[in-house]
Amino acid sequence: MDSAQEYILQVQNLSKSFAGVKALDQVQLKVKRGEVHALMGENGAGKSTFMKILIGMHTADSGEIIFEGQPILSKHSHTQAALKKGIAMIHQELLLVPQMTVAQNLFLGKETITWFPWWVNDKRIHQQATALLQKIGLDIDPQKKLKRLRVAEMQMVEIAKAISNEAKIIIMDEPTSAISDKEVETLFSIITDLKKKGVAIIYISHKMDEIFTIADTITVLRDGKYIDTKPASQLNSQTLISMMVGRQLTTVFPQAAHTKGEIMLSVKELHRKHTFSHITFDVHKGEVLGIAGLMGAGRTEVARAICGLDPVDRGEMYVKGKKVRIDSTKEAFAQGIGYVSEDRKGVGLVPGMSVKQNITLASLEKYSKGWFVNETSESAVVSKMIDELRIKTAGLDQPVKYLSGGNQQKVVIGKVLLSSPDIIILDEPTRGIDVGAKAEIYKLIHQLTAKGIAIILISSELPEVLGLSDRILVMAKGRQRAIIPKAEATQEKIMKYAMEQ
Amino acid sequence: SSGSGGQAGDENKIVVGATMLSMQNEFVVNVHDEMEKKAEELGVELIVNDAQRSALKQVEQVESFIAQKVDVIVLNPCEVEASSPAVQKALAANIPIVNVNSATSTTPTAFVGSDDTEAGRMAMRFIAEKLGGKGNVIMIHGYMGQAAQIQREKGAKEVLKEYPGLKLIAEQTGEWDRAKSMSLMENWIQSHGKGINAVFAHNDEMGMGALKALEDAGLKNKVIVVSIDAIADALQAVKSGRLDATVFQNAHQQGATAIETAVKIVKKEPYEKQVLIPFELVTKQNVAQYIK
Amino acid sequence: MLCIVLSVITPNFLTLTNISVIVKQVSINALLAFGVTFVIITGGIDLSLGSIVAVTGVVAASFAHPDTYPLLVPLAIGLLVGIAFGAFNGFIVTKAKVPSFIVTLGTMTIGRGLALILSKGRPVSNLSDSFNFIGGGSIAGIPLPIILLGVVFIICLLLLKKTTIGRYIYAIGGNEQAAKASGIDVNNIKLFVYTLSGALAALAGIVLASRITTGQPNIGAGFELTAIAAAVIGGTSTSGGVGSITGTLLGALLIGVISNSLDLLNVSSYYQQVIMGAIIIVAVSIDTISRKKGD
Amino acid sequence: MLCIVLSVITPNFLTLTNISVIVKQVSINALLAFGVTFVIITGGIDLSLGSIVAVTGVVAASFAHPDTYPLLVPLAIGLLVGIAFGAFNGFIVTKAKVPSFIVTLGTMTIGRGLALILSKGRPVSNLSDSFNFIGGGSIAGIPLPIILLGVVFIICLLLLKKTTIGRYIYAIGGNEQAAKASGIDVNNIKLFVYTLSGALAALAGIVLASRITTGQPNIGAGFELTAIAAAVIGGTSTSGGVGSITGTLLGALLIGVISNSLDLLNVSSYYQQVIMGAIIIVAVSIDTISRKKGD
Ligand SMILES: Nc1ncnc2c1ncn2[C@@H]1O[C@H](COP(=O)(O)OP(=O)(O)OP(=O)(O)O)[C@@H](O)[C@H]1O
Ligand SMILES: Nc1ncnc2c1ncn2[C@@H]1O[C@H](COP(=O)(O)OP(=O)(O)OP(=O)(O)O)[C@@H](O)[C@H]1O
Ligand SMILES: [Mg+2]
Ligand SMILES: [Mg+2]
Repeated sequence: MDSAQEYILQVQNLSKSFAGVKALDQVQLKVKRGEVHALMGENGAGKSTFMKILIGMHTADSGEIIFEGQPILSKHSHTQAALKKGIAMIHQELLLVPQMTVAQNLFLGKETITWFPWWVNDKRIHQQATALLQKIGLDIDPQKKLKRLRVAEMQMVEIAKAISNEAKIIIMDEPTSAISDKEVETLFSIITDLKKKGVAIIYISHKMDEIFTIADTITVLRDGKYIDTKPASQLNSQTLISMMVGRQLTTVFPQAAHTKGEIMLSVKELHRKHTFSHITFDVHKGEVLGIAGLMGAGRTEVARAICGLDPVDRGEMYVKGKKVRIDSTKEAFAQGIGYVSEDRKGVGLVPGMSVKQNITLASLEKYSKGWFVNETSESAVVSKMIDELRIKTAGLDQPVKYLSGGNQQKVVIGKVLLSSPDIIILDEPTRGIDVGAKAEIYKLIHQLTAKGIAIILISSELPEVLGLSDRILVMAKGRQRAIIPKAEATQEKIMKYAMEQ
Repeated sequence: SSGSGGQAGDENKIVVGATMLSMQNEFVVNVHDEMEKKAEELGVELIVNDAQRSALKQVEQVESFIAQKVDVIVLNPCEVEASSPAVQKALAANIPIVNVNSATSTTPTAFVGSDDTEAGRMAMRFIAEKLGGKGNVIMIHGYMGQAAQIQREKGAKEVLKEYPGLKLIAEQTGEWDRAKSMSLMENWIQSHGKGINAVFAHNDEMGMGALKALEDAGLKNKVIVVSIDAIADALQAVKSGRLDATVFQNAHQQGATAIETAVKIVKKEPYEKQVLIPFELVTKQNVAQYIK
Repeated sequence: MLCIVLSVITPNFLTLTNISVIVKQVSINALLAFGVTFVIITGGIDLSLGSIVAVTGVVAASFAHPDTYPLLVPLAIGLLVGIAFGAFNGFIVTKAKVPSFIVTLGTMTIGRGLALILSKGRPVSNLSDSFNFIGGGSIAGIPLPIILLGVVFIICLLLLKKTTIGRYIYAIGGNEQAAKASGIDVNNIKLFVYTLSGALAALAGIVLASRITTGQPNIGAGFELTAIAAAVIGGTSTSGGVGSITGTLLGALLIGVISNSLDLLNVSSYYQQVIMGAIIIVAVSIDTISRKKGD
Repeated sequence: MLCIVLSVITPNFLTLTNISVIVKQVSINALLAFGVTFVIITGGIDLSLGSIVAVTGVVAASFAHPDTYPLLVPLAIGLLVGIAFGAFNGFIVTKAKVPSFIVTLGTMTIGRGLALILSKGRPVSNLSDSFNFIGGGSIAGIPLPIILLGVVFIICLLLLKKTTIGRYIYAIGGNEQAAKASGIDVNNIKLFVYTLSGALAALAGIVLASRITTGQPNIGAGFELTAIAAAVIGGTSTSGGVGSITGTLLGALLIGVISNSLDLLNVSSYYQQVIMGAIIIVAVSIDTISRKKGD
């Protein structure tokens, strides 16, 4: 018999629909004190929606939530109440205030009260923030404005913020999607500490290895429905995946031999003050050039500069042997360079626009006659793209902001593909993408290279870089350290260069 | 009841449509009140629209009156030129139209009002006489481009020309507004200091503002302040000797005569095509008769 | 929703002449509101509309005295002035990255000053009949301003809904960074949008001057707020990315119908203001709440 | 940056009395601008300020005739009226989720109508000396409005920079979702902010009525734009999350100094407007560009 004592959280028959679309259908969940409970499911399975109901950001249509033996009303938004009760959450979409400092963000809503009600003591907050950052081994100036941070650092701040709540249960919705192995280790040691203190963790991730490292119990959702809950020890990667997708799924990195062609893009001595210098490489037709490095190595900055999103101070670029100057994304597109940003919310998508409109945004001129958009051909090509990428959406006209994170990522990729580039820069293309979709994107990369497209792949997942790239460029501290051919590349070798001072 | 006019209701009841320059202007409100009183007395229905200083709105309101088929229109024009289409349209639709208070370039069926140029002359002549034809004068204008501002300026400048000893050292618009003109005066006190001998403001609101600024600076006893309209506040100020003079514009007579004339026209009785109601200078000597 | 409000209020006043009067009255505000809708969708604002109306009116009128220039001259020059103002707004917004609120507040003041300087503070009158025909004439019984409004409405509608430019306008307002990253020339589109707004304001200014047969230097103060109100009542979001021309037209009609009805009902202008304010708040509240329920 | 512009323009006019005149003239606008700064930082806007000034002025004046009520009565009632207006704005914004632009545009119209109804369109004059002392009197040679401005400035400064409420105001404007997720009662803070803005507008209304010794129902039109301009010139971002009380004070001073200087130089009011508009655009452009370089 399950005793209420043992379970800190019990959820029964929870349902939720958005404008007629059922996101959650009678799901259940039981979380014990001090356990790491993984919540698994494909993109759009309803994981984030579920968690947002727990934290009071969404209201459930029906169902029961019992926290520490007490029912929680899910009728109203009650984030404040949830936080007070001891539920904290790391949000998938980073929920931080860009204009405020790291310290102010960390203690937002729980500023220590001093001699006078409402009075904030920034000195104290600063000290507490320093201590907190130190505790989790994060080297960030607490007085830095949040918007000045890298995405990965923001994610760490979000983690630190949730931990500082002294919560009894912490929901972690894809906490590692933007951070590299080093920070993941830090996070895991924090989780171990928390477990010892009896804190329960609900852990969501699409990274299988993480799940089997950290999870005690696994609950699987599929299409908004509860599938099963099992101890992690009874599952392996294969069985878990088949529970999630409802079918067998194999081959992670399809092995196809790339035929290397002419040089598509050549970068010589690219330099940008304070961000990177001496970047020199070629990418060939049909080749995947991986770029590896630790968080903050400057990979994203190099990509942004090549695509004309940021200016460069020095250096030359050649596209198919012709010297080019790229000052804007428009020119980059004109030169056949497409960019899939790591920051899909900030740079990748127009949230309020439909799936269709987002997908054609970079290539609209192709689907228009004169000034007028030809909506028939537009819809046709978008439908095809949705099928190809298996984007889960209620329709072409669904605003992308209502898509799950992974499906949003696919929309960004679809947009760049439609602009039919010769060179594609993929910056963390599989961030937040489920295993099935990941396999599809890997397949897609191979299809693209087979068509003769050159690909630059930036990824923080080393197996991914190793598995997909023909050559791997390693960056550290804004400098290019090595270019390693696939045959010679190993994890250790890459890490050695990546850690170089 | 829907107010849609002449065809509804009592067959014999005359319907008058009136559009007023701005019901935020005390003088216009006074004219309006008198019109209402007179309309009630004569047993006619009066529909009043507020043009809120917009000539466009005024034209639209007249169009609306025409559509409603009112018997006669009373127009308190916003602008000399811009309100003219209103007059043209009414005449074209065979609806008589009476201008009250100020003129339009198109001649209406009848006009009831006063000559603003005369008010400007009167005020400036008072200053000239008080100063013995010599001294530095400041003029605070109304909202630029409006008939009252243009004509009051014109009258005042005519008089200034007669007295070469009077020097206009500064002029600026106070937009009919007390606070604005008070700030203006404060600034002029900074730049001209004791060099100011007299102030002519195009209306009492601005006159009172200038007066307050002068008093605050302790200069009032050295400067003559004159303005136009004879609003209650200004009359009190004249009585207590703070304001030197104001020019009485007879709102009551204007409003009443406008309605009377309109009704006469509808009843096909003889009427005067132009009724000019004279301005009267109000000083401490005669102020008592203007205070109600 | 707004349609319902409109039709509830309207029936009593639905005589044919009155509809034509209302639409004619609405036309100036609608022209301005169309322009500012584009600007607001990109996430900006245009406060200079009222002043542009005044300047173009004055300038056009100065060239429209009888027996001087052919009709085309005042029209072309008036439009050019509006375009110049709009382009200036767009230029400063895109190049100096000054918030549009400040830039257009600046040009609002500058425009008013210029209108007064050019006209020496006096209305410019004595205009040719052909010029006065634009705002006052009819073709086949339909007043010219209404025809003009219809044409501009359709053009704006198509431009926003059916063209690439329209798509880009939404994208910029929805997420400027993403628009830039998609290769959209954000600055050019913004420049276009402010210029269009200026051009439509010029058109409104010309129609207005013609309608009141004068170029008035001090007309148009506050027009920008009514125009923005029409757009926002019609569902355009001041945070950008959302809005439609049809919505804006309905918004302008709502405002026009309310003020016309209140005038017809002979409501004192003081109470009119209270009622007008209350209706706007209530209408948009109901609209917002019902839309949320549909979600 | 703004400081430099100010000191370049000012030297000729830096007599002690003139400074005092300028600050006194600026005080009304600054009070309004402080309030609207809070609102803008949360990402909203308040257009009702000018009307609140008029209503509170009229209401306070009605209770301030000599030998009727003690001074406290008009002050308290005036403030209450402003607070009621502000709270109403906040209530509709938070409960009906209507854009603040529309809500406050509505209350702007309602407020103006009420001011006219309550005063029957006529200025309320004949006020007690003690009431008139608020806007006209001095203590130790310093005009009372300046003292008041100083006190309010310090309170607002502390409130925004040093209290949790201020912190939450920034958070809401910066990322409302994040604020909500941090357990901040977003609605309550917004309600507070609009109420504060209303209260400060009431204060400004009382000071103004006292300064001109009348409650004017038609005063204050356009005040909201000048107040918003002061805030935005002072660095407050209309998209929320950014702004400061000191910046707003400097913005208000800049506007005040320019208009004072132009008056002193006896520049024609037409050219004044052109120059004022140009200076604002240029000042903010330089400010923006130099700030970007500093990045
Ligand atoms: N606010 C919303 N309005 C409409 N539909 C929504 C909304 N939020 C989520 N959905 C839909 O609900 C479903 C579940 O989304 P959710 O974000 O919970 O998925 P997820 O499991 O977290 O996916 P991912 O792994 O990609 O993050 C999706 O189909 C999504 O489109
Ligand atoms: N000083 C800064 N000001 C503004 N934005 C910055 C700054 N520093 C970094 N960023 C933002 O952070 C992003 C790059 O950070 P990121 O950590 O991704 O770099 P990276 O070297 O590619 O690291 P990673 O290995 O995590 O990809 C860019 O999108 C950039 O906009
Ligand atoms: Mg999710
Ligand atoms: Mg990166």
